[in-house]
Amino acid sequence: MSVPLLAVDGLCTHFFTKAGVVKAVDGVSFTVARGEVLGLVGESGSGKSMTGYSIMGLVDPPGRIVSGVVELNGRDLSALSAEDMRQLRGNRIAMIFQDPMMTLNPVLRIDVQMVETIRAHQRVGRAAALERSRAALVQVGIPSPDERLQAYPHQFSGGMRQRVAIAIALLNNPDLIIADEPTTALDVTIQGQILFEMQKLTRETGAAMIWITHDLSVVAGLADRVCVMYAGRIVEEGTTFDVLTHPWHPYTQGLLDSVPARGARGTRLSQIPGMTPSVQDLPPGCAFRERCGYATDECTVNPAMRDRGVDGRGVRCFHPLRAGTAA
Amino acid sequence: MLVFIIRRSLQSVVVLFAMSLLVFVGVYAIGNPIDILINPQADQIDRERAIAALGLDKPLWSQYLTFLTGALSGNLGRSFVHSTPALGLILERMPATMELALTAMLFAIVLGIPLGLWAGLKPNGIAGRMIMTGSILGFSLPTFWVGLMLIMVFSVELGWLPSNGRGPTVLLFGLVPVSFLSVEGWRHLLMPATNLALFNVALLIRLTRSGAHEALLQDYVKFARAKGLTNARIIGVHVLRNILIPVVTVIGLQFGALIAFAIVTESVFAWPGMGKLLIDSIGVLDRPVIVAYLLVIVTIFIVINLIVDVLYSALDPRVRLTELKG
Amino acid sequence: MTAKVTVTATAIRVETPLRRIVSDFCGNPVAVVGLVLLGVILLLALFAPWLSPQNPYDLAQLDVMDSRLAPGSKSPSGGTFWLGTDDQGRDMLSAILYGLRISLGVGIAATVLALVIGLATGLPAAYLGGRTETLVMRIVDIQLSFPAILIALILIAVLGQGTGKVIAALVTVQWAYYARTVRGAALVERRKEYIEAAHCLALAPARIVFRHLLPNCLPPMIVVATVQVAAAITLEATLSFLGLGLPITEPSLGLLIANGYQYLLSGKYWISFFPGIALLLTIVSINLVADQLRDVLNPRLQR
Amino acid sequence: MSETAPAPRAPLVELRGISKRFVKGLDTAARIGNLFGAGVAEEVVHAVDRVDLAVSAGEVVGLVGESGCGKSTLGRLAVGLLAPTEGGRYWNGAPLAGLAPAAARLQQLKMQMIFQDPYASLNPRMRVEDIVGEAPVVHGIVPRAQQHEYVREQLNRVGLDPALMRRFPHQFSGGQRARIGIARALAVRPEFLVCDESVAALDVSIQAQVLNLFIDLREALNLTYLFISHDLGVVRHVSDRVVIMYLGRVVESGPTDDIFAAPRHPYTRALLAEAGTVEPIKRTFIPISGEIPSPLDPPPGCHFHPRCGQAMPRCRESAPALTEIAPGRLSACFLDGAHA
Repeated sequence: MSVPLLAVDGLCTHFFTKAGVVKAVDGVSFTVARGEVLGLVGESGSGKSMTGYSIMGLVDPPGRIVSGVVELNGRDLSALSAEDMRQLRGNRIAMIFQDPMMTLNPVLRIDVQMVETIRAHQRVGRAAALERSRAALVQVGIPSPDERLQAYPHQFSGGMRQRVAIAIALLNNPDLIIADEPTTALDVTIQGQILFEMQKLTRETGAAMIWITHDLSVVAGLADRVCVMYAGRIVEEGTTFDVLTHPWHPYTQGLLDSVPARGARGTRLSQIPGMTPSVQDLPPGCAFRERCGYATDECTVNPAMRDRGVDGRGVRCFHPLRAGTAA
Repeated sequence: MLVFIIRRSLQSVVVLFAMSLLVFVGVYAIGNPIDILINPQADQIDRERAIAALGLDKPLWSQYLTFLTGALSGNLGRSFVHSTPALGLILERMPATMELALTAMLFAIVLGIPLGLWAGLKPNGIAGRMIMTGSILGFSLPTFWVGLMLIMVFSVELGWLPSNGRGPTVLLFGLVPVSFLSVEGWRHLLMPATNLALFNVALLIRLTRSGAHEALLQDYVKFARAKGLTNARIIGVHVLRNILIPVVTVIGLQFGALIAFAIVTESVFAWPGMGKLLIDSIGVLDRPVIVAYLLVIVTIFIVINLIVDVLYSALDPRVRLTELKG
Repeated sequence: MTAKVTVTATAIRVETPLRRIVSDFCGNPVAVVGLVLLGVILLLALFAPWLSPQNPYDLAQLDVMDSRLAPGSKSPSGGTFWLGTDDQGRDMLSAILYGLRISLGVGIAATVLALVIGLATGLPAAYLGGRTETLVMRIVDIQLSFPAILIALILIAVLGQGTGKVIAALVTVQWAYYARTVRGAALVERRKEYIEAAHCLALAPARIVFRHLLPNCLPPMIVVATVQVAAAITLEATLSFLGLGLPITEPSLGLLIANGYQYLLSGKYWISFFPGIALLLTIVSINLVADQLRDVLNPRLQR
Repeated sequence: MSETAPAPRAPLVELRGISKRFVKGLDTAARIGNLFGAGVAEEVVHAVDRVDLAVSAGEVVGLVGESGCGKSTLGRLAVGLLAPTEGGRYWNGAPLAGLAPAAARLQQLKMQMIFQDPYASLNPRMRVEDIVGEAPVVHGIVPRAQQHEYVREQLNRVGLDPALMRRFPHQFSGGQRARIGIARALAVRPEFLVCDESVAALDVSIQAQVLNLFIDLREALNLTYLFISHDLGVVRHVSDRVVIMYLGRVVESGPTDDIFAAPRHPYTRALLAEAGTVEPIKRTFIPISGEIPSPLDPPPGCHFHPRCGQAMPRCRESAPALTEIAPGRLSACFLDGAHA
């Protein structure tokens, strides 16, 4: 197998606060192939967004990448200088954020915010950059792009602003786009439009994508592969089909059962008991064991990722729900 | 835009009217206007004549109308002490105050914004912490006392700078006397301007710092970093453009405050401006001058507020659009 | 009942908002220094009559022969004038302690009055809205567009001098800050769902305002009040320095400084210098406390 | 107009022809500006536009729509937090307008609301004991001396450890706060609950717990719900009947299973098409076109016509009325037979 586009190995991003060390990302490993859509799924505080920031090199103090390797095209990003890393950001890897109302600078016109993105990485004239920007707006389906280039962000609706952000991400033809819940703040019908555009764009440009979300239904329709995160660790990974139809980890199973589905209207959902743990003072061992029906004494030791073989399927559990044992 | 201008003008008219009413009530109604408006040294016949001439035997509302028409035509009475029109006296002193206030504002901008930006970008560095502690000190130092201490050190002990007056002035454009065009003038200007600027340096440091601090936490800065922009561009364009809005607004409003606070500095350094004149006039109960000062300064404030509003809407596209439409 | 997802207590200590504020406040050593300093200054002012070597206003204790002595001079009666004496032979240390008492008294009295008036106008304005709000806020806006010193000077010029009049002037200058702050806070809080919930529970309006709205509007008010005490003290000192503040019989720090002005040029610095230092320490300590309170009480940093 | 098939008794809660308009008037400057031809108009938002809604005792009605459709405003009208611009509210068939203050207060307690934001919906300066116990004591439901015991029962019922009642809201997680909010509403013994996006802010696993709590409480206390949500999966799971809103108007309503099996209105169909499932079918997203128009300036006629693939000229001219197309099913579309 050739070198994957992105390889993350043993990534640990910790926050050093007054109250103690918060292990936001705690030993995360995965790979993304060229043109692949990877869904990174988890609930709030699971470290999924911080994984994205870590890859981008955008972790702010008191946070720090403590250990681990991030390789893009076989090139170790941690060895890069700050300037080389800046050259990479917005160029080879682009990122889109959750809240479209906040990601564009309110006092700068759209053309300024687009042109500067191109000129930060390429030696091109203003006119050429403007032409490229215009094309990107057309690409993401924004009507009357010439007029829109002259506008300020507040003149756009939420969905339109997210399209502009996507257009900006596409400007330098990145190899990888990290999308951090870009449709969560949007209405269902607008979310559908954005998903449609993203699907089309990745297909057209061949860019790979990491789609970070808490919403399993988005991943179900969009991603090729899924990584499920819990308390800073990946607990299960595999193809979307495998993970969603035959989950191995009890947490994934619980998550799937928590989603109201067809039928059984008005009856109780099967739920995961207890609360999402705080990653601040996590006890050693499997972070899920206090909410898990299968937990044994063995689980006080942190399980390693197992079975990372066929189709990259793996689970971090001593009692995986293999075929037959699933409830 | 039309509605915007109408709204501002209406507000200005209301403020002017309210202030004129306040000044009138204060000077004419509460005190005894005869004592206030007529020179105490005048004899009985002069008094009678003056009462009739000023219409003080008429009902209050008619007195107010007389006062208002007088004010509108620029007639604010004559100074008892100087025996010249009060308004002329004020206008004569205005350049000195304006020069002082403008120089102080310049000092404040040149020092305050860079220091504040530094403290905002590196809040946990030693320099950042020192700037912030220093700004609390600048905030806390009583202006008049700092003035005294400056005189004590630089005039009395070291003998470097003169302690009072404006020094020789040069006519700017052939009509406005200013100090800043000569070295001797600068020696006179330096201490009062520093003194007056102190508070505003601290204010601008704090404002710029909190603005920069705030902006750095915003998603648009994170997005700008994700786009791979250089730090220089992120700070110089994305952050600065956003904090410029409150900073420009405050600079405008503070300019008015500087003119008012010049009263104190002018008193300490015997700077011959409007403020010194006001204090002297209060001391000798030269009421027409007080009234003239108040109305002049209210007008200055209204003009400043108007300029600030226009600047604000020019800087913030969100305001610009809604205001222009609405 | 079937829904039994009982969550057990993990920590026993109940963290009250107050306790949290206290512990957050202590996180900054500079602020703690400010707080301690402020405490010492308050105690000094409170117990001035018992701490001062001399009653500076008992003419029997003064001797013109002692006038304008440098710091550290011996007094003929055996004591030492640690901070020197003024032109009437008054011990500066005693004068400063008494002056502190007057300055702080005036500043705090004005702040409390202004706070009450500001609350009484701003809170109803926010809660009732409509014309009441428009009227109150117009007055506030107009007043705040003019610098405090100007308004105070006009009032003093019109009203004349005297302690009561100075306090009245300070209150007039400051109430608008409180009115604006409380209204701003109340407008934000009023839209929150817990106020809607209180309406839903058919609680009486007075109860909603005083039990639910007011306590949540207080933190910014506390910050503003702290800053404004310092501002009031400075303003009073400035007015007194200009000869338009307190009467000679109530010598605040500002008056003491003004008193030494004429001797400054002849090198007798201490008459103005030490009262100024006392004033500066008072204001710096208050501002240090206010600065940390602003961070600690900032709702955006809470949750 | 009645929404359900001929019912033997009046619905528990009924809103008839209810509207809510928010008007941002013109100030003096704008009025003078208009004299000079500035052409500034009043801003009027028809948040809710002549809606009829009936909820029978024991029923769970789901109210679905996207942001700005007025579902939250309708919920607040139903529970009495907002006064309607026109139209009336009825309780067991009796009008709620014009009740004497004391009666109005008692009536208010019968309808409560569960809010969306687990942070903003609890007073941060009150202890849980007071948050839950204040209203019952004030209204004399329990004597003050028994507040502690009463709050203990309430907390037990929503699955919270009563040992935590001396704590403040910031010491709880989002899910626990949601439970406190539910306990607060239930403490005044309501019959009708409006749940406004009550689980939207919660994580999926916690959301399931709270939904289960709602289901359990409904059975145990014989509650009636108006369940407002943008999440079709959630609404489908808990509701007996679904009402779909678009820009202030109801476009379709009917029994949950029928609506999900065979949506009639083009908007409903589009909405259902976008609703996610966790079934791992790699699908192609087919969006409906266009943006949601601003409620400040809604399109004429049927509000949905600019985005509707089947729009006809008449859709631009007049708004189709909500008509019964099958027993218990209503739709507001010219495509449906009743209009043809």
